[in-house]
Amino acid sequence: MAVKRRASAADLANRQREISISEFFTKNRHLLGFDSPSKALLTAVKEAVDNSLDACEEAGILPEIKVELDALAEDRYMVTVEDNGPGIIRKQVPKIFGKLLYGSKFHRLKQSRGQQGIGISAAGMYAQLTTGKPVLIITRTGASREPHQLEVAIDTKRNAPSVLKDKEIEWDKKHGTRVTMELEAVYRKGQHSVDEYMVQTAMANPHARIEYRTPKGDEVTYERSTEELPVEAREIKPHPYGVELGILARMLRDSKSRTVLAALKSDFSRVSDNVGRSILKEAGIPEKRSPRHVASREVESLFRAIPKVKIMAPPTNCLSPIGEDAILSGMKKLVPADWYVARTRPPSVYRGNPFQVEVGLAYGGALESDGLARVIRYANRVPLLYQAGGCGITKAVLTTSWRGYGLQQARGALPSGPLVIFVHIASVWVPFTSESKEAIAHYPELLKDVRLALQECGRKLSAHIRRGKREADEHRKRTYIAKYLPYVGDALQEILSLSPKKRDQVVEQLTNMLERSRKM
Amino acid sequence: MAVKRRASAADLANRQREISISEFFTKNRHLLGFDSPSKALLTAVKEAVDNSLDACEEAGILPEIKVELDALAEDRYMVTVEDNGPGIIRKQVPKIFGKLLYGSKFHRLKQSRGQQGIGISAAGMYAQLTTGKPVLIITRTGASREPHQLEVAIDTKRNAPSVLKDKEIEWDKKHGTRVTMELEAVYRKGQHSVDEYMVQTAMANPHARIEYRTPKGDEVTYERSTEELPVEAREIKPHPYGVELGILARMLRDSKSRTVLAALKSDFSRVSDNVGRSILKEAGIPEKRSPRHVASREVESLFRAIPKVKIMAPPTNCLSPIGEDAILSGMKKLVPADWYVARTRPPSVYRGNPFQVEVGLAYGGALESDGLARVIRYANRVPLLYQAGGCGITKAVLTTSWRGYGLQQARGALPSGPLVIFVHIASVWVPFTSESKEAIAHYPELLKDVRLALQECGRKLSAHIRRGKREADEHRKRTYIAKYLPYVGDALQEILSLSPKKRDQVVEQLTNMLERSRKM
Amino acid sequence: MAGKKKKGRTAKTKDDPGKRSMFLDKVASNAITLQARKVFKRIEKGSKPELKLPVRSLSNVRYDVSRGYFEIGRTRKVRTLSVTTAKTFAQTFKMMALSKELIETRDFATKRDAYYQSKNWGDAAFMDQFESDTVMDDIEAMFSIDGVSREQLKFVPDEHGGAVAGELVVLDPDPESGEVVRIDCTKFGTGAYSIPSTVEHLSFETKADFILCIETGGMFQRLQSHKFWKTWNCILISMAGVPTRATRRFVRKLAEQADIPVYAFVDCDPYGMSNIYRTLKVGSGNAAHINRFFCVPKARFLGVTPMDINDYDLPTHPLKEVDIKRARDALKNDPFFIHHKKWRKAIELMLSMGVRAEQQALAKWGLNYVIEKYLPDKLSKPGSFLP
Amino acid sequence: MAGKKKKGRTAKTKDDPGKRSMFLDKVASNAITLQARKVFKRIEKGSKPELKLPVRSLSNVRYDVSRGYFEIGRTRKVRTLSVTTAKTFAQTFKMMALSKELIETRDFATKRDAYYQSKNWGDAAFMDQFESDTVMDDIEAMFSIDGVSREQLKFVPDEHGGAVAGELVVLDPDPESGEVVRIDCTKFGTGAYSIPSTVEHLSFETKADFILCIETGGMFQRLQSHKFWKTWNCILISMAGVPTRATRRFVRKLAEQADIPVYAFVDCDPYGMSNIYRTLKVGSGNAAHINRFFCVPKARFLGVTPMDINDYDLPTHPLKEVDIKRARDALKNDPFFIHHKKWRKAIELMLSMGVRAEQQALAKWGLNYVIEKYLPDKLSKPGSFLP
Repeated sequence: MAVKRRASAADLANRQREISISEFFTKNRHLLGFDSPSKALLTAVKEAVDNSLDACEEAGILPEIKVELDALAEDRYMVTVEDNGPGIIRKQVPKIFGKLLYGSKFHRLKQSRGQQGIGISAAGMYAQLTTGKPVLIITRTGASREPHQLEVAIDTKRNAPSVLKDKEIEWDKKHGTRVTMELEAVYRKGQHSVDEYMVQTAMANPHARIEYRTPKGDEVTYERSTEELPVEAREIKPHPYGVELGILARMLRDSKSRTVLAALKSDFSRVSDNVGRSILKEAGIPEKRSPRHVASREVESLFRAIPKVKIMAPPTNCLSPIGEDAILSGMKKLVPADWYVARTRPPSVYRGNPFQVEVGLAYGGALESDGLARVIRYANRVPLLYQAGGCGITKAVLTTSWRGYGLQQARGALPSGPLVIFVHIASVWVPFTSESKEAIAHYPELLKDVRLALQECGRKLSAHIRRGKREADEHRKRTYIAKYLPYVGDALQEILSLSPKKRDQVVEQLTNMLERSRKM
Repeated sequence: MAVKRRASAADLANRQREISISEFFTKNRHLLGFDSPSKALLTAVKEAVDNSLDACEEAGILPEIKVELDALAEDRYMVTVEDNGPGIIRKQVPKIFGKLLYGSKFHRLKQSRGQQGIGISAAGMYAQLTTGKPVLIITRTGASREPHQLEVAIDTKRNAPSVLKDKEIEWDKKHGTRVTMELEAVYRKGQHSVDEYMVQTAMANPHARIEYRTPKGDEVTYERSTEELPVEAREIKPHPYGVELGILARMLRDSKSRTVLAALKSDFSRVSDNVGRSILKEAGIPEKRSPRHVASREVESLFRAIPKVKIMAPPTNCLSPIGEDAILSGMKKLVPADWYVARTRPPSVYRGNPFQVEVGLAYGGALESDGLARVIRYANRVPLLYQAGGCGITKAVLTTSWRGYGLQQARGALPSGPLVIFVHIASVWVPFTSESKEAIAHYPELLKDVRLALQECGRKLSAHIRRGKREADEHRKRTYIAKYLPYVGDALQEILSLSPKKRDQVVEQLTNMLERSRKM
Repeated sequence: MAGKKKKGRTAKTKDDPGKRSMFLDKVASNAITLQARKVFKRIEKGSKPELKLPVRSLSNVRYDVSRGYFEIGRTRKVRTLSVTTAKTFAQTFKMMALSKELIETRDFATKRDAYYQSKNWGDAAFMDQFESDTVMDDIEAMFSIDGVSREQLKFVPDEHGGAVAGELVVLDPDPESGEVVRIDCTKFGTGAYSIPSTVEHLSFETKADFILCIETGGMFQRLQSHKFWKTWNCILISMAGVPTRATRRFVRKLAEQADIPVYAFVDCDPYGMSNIYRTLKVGSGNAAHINRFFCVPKARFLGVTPMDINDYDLPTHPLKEVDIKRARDALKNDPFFIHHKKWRKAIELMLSMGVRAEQQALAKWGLNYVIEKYLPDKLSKPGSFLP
Repeated sequence: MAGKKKKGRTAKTKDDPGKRSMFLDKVASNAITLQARKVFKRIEKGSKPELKLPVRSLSNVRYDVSRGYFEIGRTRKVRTLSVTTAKTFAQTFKMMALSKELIETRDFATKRDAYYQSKNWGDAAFMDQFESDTVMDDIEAMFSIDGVSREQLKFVPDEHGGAVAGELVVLDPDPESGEVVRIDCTKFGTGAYSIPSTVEHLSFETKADFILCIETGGMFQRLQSHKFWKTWNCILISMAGVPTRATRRFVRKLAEQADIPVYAFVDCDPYGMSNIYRTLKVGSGNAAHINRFFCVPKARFLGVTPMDINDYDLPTHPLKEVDIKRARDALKNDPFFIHHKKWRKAIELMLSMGVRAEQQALAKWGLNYVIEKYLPDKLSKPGSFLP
């Protein structure tokens, strides 16, 4: 064997190093939605607004959000997002804005916009990378507290924040947070624009008041159409049906309970005494065994035992759907149709994760009747603007048979007609196809529920379209009688050489006959 | 303002937690190529083989790799990959297999298969998650060292390895590593299969000997077709043209040099004394300033100064292309065509990263002549089996005009005919569209070079096809004379009532005339 | 020679052509009046008027072996006057009135004419030709039950008629004067007699032995120019593809009146066999309500047959996809071909050979080979013609 | 009435029809021999034989205002014998030899016939009809320089001729006996005379005042059945769409010999104006090498004109996309329409109205309105016809 020694195992070992997640995402920033300057602008706004809305709702505050874009150069923008949320206590500010994978939402099973603790810090990291500027944060947690102003940068090598400035300032807001970032970006109009994101956000969040100032200085205000906050989503424990073998093993190892039965009951949702005992019996593990002393082969038995026991579906108060009324009022405000319907499905479960599908249709009116229907996609109330083609929601719309509901639809295409389709998936864990959260993976359970909701709305649409046709028919028929019967008389007169009087009798008799049978 | 207090800023702060990268990827494992059991099998094999090949080459050893798949159940497989590489020193084993984002390749600018220090540990994490089983590693760093056997699990909460077993054992190999994983998986045939991956790997690595045993027990051996190791790729420093503002700032801050000029010279490639001075002059920064005392506004000036100074392209010895001869020998062994061509382009640069494109074409022979051409994609010698549609290489093939080279090509489609297209992109940093490394992003510089290489090969293919046509033409023409001229004679005889003798004279004269003019 | 067995037979005309034509008019006119009267009576009784129409769908069609043509079945649909049918009813009766007027004024109208006439009907005017055609088809179907054809109703096609040459005198009574014009089809030189759009009023004098219906104009011109009809004492008819209604009706009336055989000479391909010959002989499935007037049950298939391709070593073309589909369809679904075993065998032979041949392919052996060899060969054994 | 100014003029025939036909044959035969001899001489001298052909592309076409038709330009291509042209050369000469034989045997062949004939030429046989048609087009173009038409070369179209009725006697010399058949087109009752594929040998006797060329068979049948030709002392010709070569040549010869005007009566749409009328009058751009034989420069456009739509309040259809495209194209690119200002105005009027009308639309006012009102109106001022 030809061996040319270049590096020994020891040489190789010396080169091994830990890689920080910030370094990783700096190199791979397209994964986070920062692949192009125009997308970067949208992503930055989106992450900040998502955080603001989440914070307001968790604190029970009706959101008032202000978004301002300022063009500093053709490819450099300042993004400012201000909210009336609960504010952030001083100590937390650096980590929230200067550390990737840090957040309150990742470990919780509860519907929220943010999930992974990457978004806003990644936006800051991108800003810093492209302009060298830190993120500027003003925040105040209450009228009795001082407002703080901080400048936070990220030390990507360590994935740790570094605070450049930190001072108390004057601020006329009683509570809230204001984030300012300067980044390389481009402002565009159209389907993927910040403008479009603002409209769609307003539509799915009718309880929020949003002021938006474009770089051109145009100001748009989306007033709220409801004063009700969405139902608060509650945190739940994982459901046994969704757990994976490796996770189960870790949960037992980390459990603080004294017995494996207690561990199952306290760490999972819907495990009662009975259920826990049935599982353990099926697995052949004594109830009293310490969870930390369950051997790895026994964990596997336990894992295989779970599906054999009937367990109640997980609680669904972890979800906070928009609701049919709110969807309707949002659409009515922003989609110029003349007929609307909305449907919120009962919650379902995939892999032990509760989720809920909502669908709205807007039809007719000033909507364009020539083109294809427009699909507006949401996950946890956040609009999805990119990657429509790869998204499970689009797939579900495409594979629904709209012809049955009186619409045109070419093979494999969207239905055509004056139609806007609104689809919202709410879940404790939305399976995105990438960290940039642009498209939803094709899980059959999700697709099925979306299709069911589309079908329910579709049937109502179909009835509406048919009703319209029926009314037109009715009118047409009434005029028919007056219009055509005289010609039957004419023709009979011509063929049989009837007298004009006889002809008129015939027409009158026919008219009476038809009017009578129509009334029956 | 309607305020319903649910959680205060302090409540929210209490919930904030750090998220480990392992936890993150456990939830998002589809990002790493573990979205389905059949893909998981391929990904696990791929990560292990990539590591083996990288290790052998770095150590200057001609690789001998053994891959074994064993079916334990319909959806459970054991994957074993063994190499004759330099081995791994005991101390490093746990981190390499039990910690994500740990590796030798991330911080280096040098072509290698692995890049991010995620691959093999993610495979182990997936195995553990789905079967609860740790990864089994046997490794030996030399004849004089004892072989070690370890079982490594991952503590996902901490993203840290936990060693379950560790002992010295008997092993007949002098040096090398053997990795065994048990995972939920499915074995399939076809385009995306392990079988296909093995063939394509053998084609791009003709210096490697690979033994492969399928779960059915079939054994395939790919013998090496060259005894030459690829040229060793050297590590280089970043090139100024590719640096980003944020990175530049960090590099200066972290620099150990005493002056900013020295920092530029030592931390970047191709910065000579002259170049460094020109940059600093352009930026208006004194040469002697300490790099740590360059103000943030000055870093920006420095950043803007770089493009104004002419700097040599980065060194390209960080690349190790396959080479035209090796591509040809690989294709000849595995693609049953009757004509081959290969082209290795000179290195180019995108964002300061050197890269190099290689293209091979195989045409005719036993290749199917009816269907579309087959495209085989590689990045740093690793075959890309998934996401052909989203890949920049496919785009480059599609946007090359193959009609000019004598092939059929429908609008927006691959060319058709008995053709296999082999494309390899080698780079210090391959811009994948996701961590699962399945498709290359559409960087214009990359696409351009792929197209140029395709065009060079296309022109040769065109000449080959034309040569074939010409030979056929020549033959046809020769027979034409004998075939058709007698009929000219016949017809003239009929019209002019010539004698048979006269007619024969006419034919003879015509024949001579044409034969003569053909020789000229 | 078998084909000439009736040589010397004298002309047959059933009665005075002028009178016959008037009689046909009377029948049609009465049928219309009767229909209108029925409706009128119902109205007077206070019942809703209705019309009975044969169902014009393939399920209501059968091949009548004894009569030798596709016949419409007994299924009828009843159209009752209602709000939704009011417009169609009005139009149907206006159209019937128009027909009656045409008969009385000894005039006629094409489909297009009728459509434009309706433009004077106010609200009852047809929206488009399709609407008008549908009503006309309904009327045609309705009166076909009474044995009255569309041409008798004076609705004539706007189609080219076929061309005729040979041993035939056509008797054509002038619609206005009633004077009968005698047209001698031997007297057209290289030209020919062009069949008018409607032939109901025509009658014939002939001593010909048979009628030869030819697919292509080119072949007709060849036989005509070489006076094939003189040598063989016959009548040549150029169909130029699928024969028009007027041509089919012309052949049918002529063959019936003169009581002589009809031979078809078409290309050897599924189109020639199925679309041209089968239509000539038994009519078409989707116009079954009119076949009784238009079919020529006594037609026989002279050639070109698949056997001829071998016997005469003809140049061929491979069967196209559509040919194969058409042939398979004929074997599987066409009651005419299914009924005749000889035809099944011929089509199967063609399919197994995988080729088709045109009648002009005979030109390979010389332009007049068809006159000097092929047709004489064939005509010496008409018993061998396909049914 | 202006249109009847030549009433009572006697028949004109230039010479004995039989002799004239033989003379035309002689011209064609000589042209072929001459061409062959030229080639033969070159070969004897040791030069490669060559053929001169007019370039058949639109760039080599112009509208000759004085002659009144599209004419092929002077550009010629020279085809020299070489290895690559050997097959075409052989086929061209074989085809010329065939033509000569046809002339000598007083026979003729359709395109299809010629193709099948070639199947006996061994290696020089045509692969397909396309190959054969191309060679035939070449020969036609080549001899068109000598003033010899394809029909004179005895290659006849396999197309239906038009139908003729009215005040005309066609003289048709029998190809074999030379005996002249007299065909009286007033004697066909409701039928008509069908124009043969080739008309070179025909001549005419007529006292008619004009020729009326009609687009649709339906309208022709109406005028024929009502003996319009008798009332108006004219000849009716049914074109049935774009007139075939034989029909155009027939009208041209007849109009020239009888020296009477030709009126076209077609639909008011771009197809009727451009494809039918323009082709009848000046020929078509892509067959410019044959227009000299086929155009009818004296044709005038009687109607239906866009002005008629208003004047007679006709039912219309909206112009379709393809109509608009065709009309715009005529205005922009067609030298004929560009040359005639009246035509430009008419087409622009039609475009601005956005509608078209069919000749049968006149039926709105009664089926015989066309006979009783429209045509008499029009024929009273032929000076107003479009050029």
